[in-house]
Amino acid sequence: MMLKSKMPVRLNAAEETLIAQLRDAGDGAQAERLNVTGLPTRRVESYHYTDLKMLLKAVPPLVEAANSASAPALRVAGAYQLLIANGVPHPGTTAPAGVIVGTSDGAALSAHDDVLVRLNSALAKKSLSLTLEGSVDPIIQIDRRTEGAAAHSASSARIFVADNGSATILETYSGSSEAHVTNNASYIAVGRNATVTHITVDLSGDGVTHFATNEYVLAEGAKLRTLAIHAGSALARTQIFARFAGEGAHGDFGGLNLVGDGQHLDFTLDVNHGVPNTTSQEMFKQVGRGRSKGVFQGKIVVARDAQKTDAKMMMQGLMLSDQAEILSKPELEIYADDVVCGHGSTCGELDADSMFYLMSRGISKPEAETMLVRGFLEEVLDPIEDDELNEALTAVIDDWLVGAKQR
Amino acid sequence: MANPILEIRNLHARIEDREILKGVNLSIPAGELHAVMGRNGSGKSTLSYVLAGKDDYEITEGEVLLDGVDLLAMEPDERAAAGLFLAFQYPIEIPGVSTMTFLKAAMNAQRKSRGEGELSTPDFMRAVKEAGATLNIDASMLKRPLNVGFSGGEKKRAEVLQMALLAPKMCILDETDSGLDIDALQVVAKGVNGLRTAQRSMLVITHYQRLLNHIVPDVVHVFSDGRIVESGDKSLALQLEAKGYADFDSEPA
Amino acid sequence: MANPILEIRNLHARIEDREILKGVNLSIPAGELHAVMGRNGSGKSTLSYVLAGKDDYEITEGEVLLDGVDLLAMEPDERAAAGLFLAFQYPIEIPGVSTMTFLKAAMNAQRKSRGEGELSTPDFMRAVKEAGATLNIDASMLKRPLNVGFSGGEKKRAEVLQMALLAPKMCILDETDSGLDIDALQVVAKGVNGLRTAQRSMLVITHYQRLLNHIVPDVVHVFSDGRIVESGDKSLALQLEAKGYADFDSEPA
Amino acid sequence: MYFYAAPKSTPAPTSLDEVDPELLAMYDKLGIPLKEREILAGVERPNVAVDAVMDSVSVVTTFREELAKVGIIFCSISEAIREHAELVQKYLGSVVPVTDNYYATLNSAVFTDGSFVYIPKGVRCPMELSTYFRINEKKTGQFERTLIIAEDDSYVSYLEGCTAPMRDESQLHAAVVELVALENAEIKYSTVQNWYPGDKDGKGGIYNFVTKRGDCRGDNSKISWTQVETGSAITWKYPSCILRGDNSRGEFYSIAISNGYQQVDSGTKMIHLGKNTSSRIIAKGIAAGFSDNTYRGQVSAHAKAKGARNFTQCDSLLIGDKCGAHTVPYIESRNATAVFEHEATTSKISDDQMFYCQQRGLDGEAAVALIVNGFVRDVLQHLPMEFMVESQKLIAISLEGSVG
Repeated sequence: MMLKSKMPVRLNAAEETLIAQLRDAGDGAQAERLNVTGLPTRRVESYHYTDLKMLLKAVPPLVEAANSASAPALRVAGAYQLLIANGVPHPGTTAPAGVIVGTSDGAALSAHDDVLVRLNSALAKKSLSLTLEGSVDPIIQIDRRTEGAAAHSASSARIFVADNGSATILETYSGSSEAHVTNNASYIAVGRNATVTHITVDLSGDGVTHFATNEYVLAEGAKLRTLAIHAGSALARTQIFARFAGEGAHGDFGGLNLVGDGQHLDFTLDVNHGVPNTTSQEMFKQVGRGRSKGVFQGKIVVARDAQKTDAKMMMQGLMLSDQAEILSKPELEIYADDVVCGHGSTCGELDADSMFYLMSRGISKPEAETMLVRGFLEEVLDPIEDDELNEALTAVIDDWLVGAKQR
Repeated sequence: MANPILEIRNLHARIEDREILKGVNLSIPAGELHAVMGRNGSGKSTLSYVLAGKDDYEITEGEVLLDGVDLLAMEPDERAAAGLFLAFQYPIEIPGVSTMTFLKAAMNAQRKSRGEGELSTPDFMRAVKEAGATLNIDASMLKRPLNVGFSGGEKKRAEVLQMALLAPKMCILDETDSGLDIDALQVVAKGVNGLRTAQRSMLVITHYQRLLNHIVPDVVHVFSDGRIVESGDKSLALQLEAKGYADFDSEPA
Repeated sequence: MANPILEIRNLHARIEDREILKGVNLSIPAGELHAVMGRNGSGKSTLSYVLAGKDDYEITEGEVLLDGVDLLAMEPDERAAAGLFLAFQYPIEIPGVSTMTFLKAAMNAQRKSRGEGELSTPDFMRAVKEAGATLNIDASMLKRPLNVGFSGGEKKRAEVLQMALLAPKMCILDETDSGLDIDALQVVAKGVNGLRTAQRSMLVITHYQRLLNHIVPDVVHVFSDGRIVESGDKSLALQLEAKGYADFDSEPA
Repeated sequence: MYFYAAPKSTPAPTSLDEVDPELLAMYDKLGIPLKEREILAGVERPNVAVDAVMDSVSVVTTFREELAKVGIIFCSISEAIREHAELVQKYLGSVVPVTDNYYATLNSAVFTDGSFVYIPKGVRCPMELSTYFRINEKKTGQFERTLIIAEDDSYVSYLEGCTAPMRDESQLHAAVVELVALENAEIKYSTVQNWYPGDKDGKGGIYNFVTKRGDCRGDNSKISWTQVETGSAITWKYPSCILRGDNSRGEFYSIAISNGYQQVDSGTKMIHLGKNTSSRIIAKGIAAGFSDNTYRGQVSAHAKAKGARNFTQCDSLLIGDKCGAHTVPYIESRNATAVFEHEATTSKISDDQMFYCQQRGLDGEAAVALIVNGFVRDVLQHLPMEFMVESQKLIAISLEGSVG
């Protein structure tokens, strides 16, 4: 019944560049589609708070290349490191036991009707490919870096964790502070009764536009814990698409949106309980400072026959500035009746009673603030059991707290 | 003679449009423990919050001196640095901050204000262990986030632990007995009594006489309708327990 | 001779793959009160649920007659209409539905099934007031949502109140003593005893002998591993209390 | 589809005898105890003033004189346009602009009638004001327009009930309701809606696309929407509050029940603009049959809305495994001092509750009705008494056949 405009959209510079890049990459169909629809605006539901047409002003040229000499922005002692530089996978040195490393042609994501997914699929030429068998001890770190002059790059990794396997995978994004546009994809298939922890940390420079899509498929009895941290970039959006494909699987999805002045950081989550007897918990925290925008869109979908689903989602926002915005859209889309699903969303400033309590113990106002903010944020790290990893992630929060004061 | 540790003169305070403290006068010399008793709603807790510097209240008249220094001009953290400690009736839960981390931050804040360096971790641990022993505080409690999921007794013991570690000149205990069973009360009282010295003063705010069997006051004040209406020795508390507060009410409103 | 009120013949029931009732035989004549005692996990509560028609259980064999009528063919509400009442071990909370509203709905449902008209509000109020008096149930309790925030005692008293108002032929009381202190137990027992008549039969399921001091049974059955293994008079309960259930165990698994 | 039709029986009835008996019968069937016959006959002290709208043209207006004594204007909007042009001009379209949305534009273009209420300064309306709508012309749309103005320090409670006879073909209802509350004024707007939802196969039924918006224009003003939605084939409806005045308050209490093939998409918007504004949302959705039931809401605090507060509770209940329940809240905080709390749950009626009720002799449907009534109690208690009791019955009727 709604009136739909048949007028072609007026394209902006970013869109025109993307269309040309798609054509050059040989994907005429996607180029044509983008030509008709343009980038999503706020009228596209899944981009309601992240209007790409408005936010993406320019797209730099596609650049392949560049070995990187710099170090990853986050180091965890003993981790096995793999590098993807400017979209090109560089399988590392000798792999630890149970890890098979390779590359494969094309991108890793399955077809998802989303513009960032389509762009990644069209532009990523090679995926890093990992197969993990048994219990993999060292943390696997995929260090994705974008170096050199401003570039548009698409990178992709495909990870299979075999049945009964276990692994911890850390992905970090960093590089030079030029106005890069990076489009990253990770596809992780968690085998039967396998246990996986997957952590992504965006530490990109402050000129960067960072897009990431993390896609998960959970087989029967699989246990997945994810944690995504935004601590860099000018514009970042991490899309988390999880699909429960086997009964008895459980997923914990966590996120930390550290939003400073001038940043627009978006978590968009879609957890699909497609089969009966699966459970999930989603816990996302956002903190906003300066003139900034933190976005959380989280959707729990329970399919018609997915009885006995138990899913609980929580978003907590903390505003430290009058010019910060925290935007939250938690959604439930439920088609099965024998379920227990819920979500909560809270937003506010630091609690005055807590501040008074700390100050009455002699703790100064700025220190009390930092302590409360840190406490608020670090709760999300509590479930990360590996001490080295937990410390490294705590350091990300601490750095942000210190850096954010200067912003 | 030396200054009293706490000197309150004609203190008036209001919250929004309601006057709650209506001219409080109170002087506590060094080493003395005074009790303020009154019925619920008489303004006792307001007095403790005003002294500690909670900013919901507006001071409309009067002054408060801590060891001769103007207390009301200071921020809450400065009051703490000056030696004032309030044991809260309802200690606040601080999720994500372990009790240990908090204690260390509080102790170092005070040391810093005195121009001292940070405590070394072993020294800190030793101090906590010593002070915690008499209060039945074990290591697992110290690892938990401050006051989060603590029982009533644990919360009050944690308050006294903080008091012990921060070594204030002036302690205010607000309804420390509320929510405690008799066993927990005895542990807390023992902790408080252990901190009584000739230099340190205490103000115990309570509704019931019960607490004063365990923490024996030098002076008892009766608080009614925003001011002290009667003062006496500890027998006054017993008299209150027997007869109730009605005798001390000011003319009916 | 008249039919027994309840007649259970060789009843077998399972939940999922596990057989819980393994051939129960029990006959309760009009006016008698039987107790079934057994250790936890022996299947006592299953028996009560199966009789009331909870659909988690599959009946694999046997039959149950209520006053000569096949009980197992009926839905739970039909069983209630036929005169079966189960006082739950853990009464279920019904948020937003006042106890009063619930009682009225239940009474009118039963009247409807007997072809009677709805109770007038004054008649209903009178009935509730009368039945509630001996159970210490006051008006404020009746206004609260059913079982929501009720104490253990309040829940059990509300069960007996329902039993009194619905006037069943056959009452099953499942662990009515659980979660009650002695005072509460006496009130409940008094309520139950007041409902014993020559026409009404009762089955009291319990783990402890304690309840049977207050609600004295005509017959005591010992339940073990899904069936009745011994029956006797009330002295059997005392014997169980003294010696435990071990003597009655079937051969060890 | 015709956009609107004026009633064929042209002269407006001047007494109850002239009112279409089918309309009265429909009131009976709706079960809302208007007691209008008694009231009109002077049997009972009037407590409800009725302005019935049939096919968009006001047919009965009662109690005007008594209201006029205290300066209250309660009439059809067409009459208001003639008699109170200055008020209509000042306020009509000031809350819902003509261009607001497609259906509002349509309404503005073709609206024929509706109700007008004006409560003067300092007046507490002595009775509940009420309008009943009915759609009885085939293939018509209904486009009534309601405007309620509460001057400083005034209070009014307004009840709206709707019903429609059974029709095969779908009909469109695209009303616009505007509320204006000035300083210290309070408007309470209650709706019970059970329009024809279509038959068991999903054929026919009303399309209900209503734009309802309240403007808390003055400081300390309050607007509260309470709705019980059980009808219509498709409902899109978001009664909203613009909290413009400092310390103003908006409330939304909603029960939305869908059965058969109904699609309900309803919720609210609370737009916090002023300082220390507060809002409260309690939404209870019940989905049965093959229906889809969506709560869609927006809570936003503007950068200047210092100290804004919102509490939202959305609970959905599913009855049967062929229906859907969805919750889509948009929560937008642009002020650090704003405190928002939102909670939502979705579940089915617990088996334990069902068994317990059935053990007491309630059959499946009665047990469901009882439990559902408990589930929606927090909302029901915000309805005026006479609506509350009847709403409970309506809920039971709406869920008939939902227990298999």
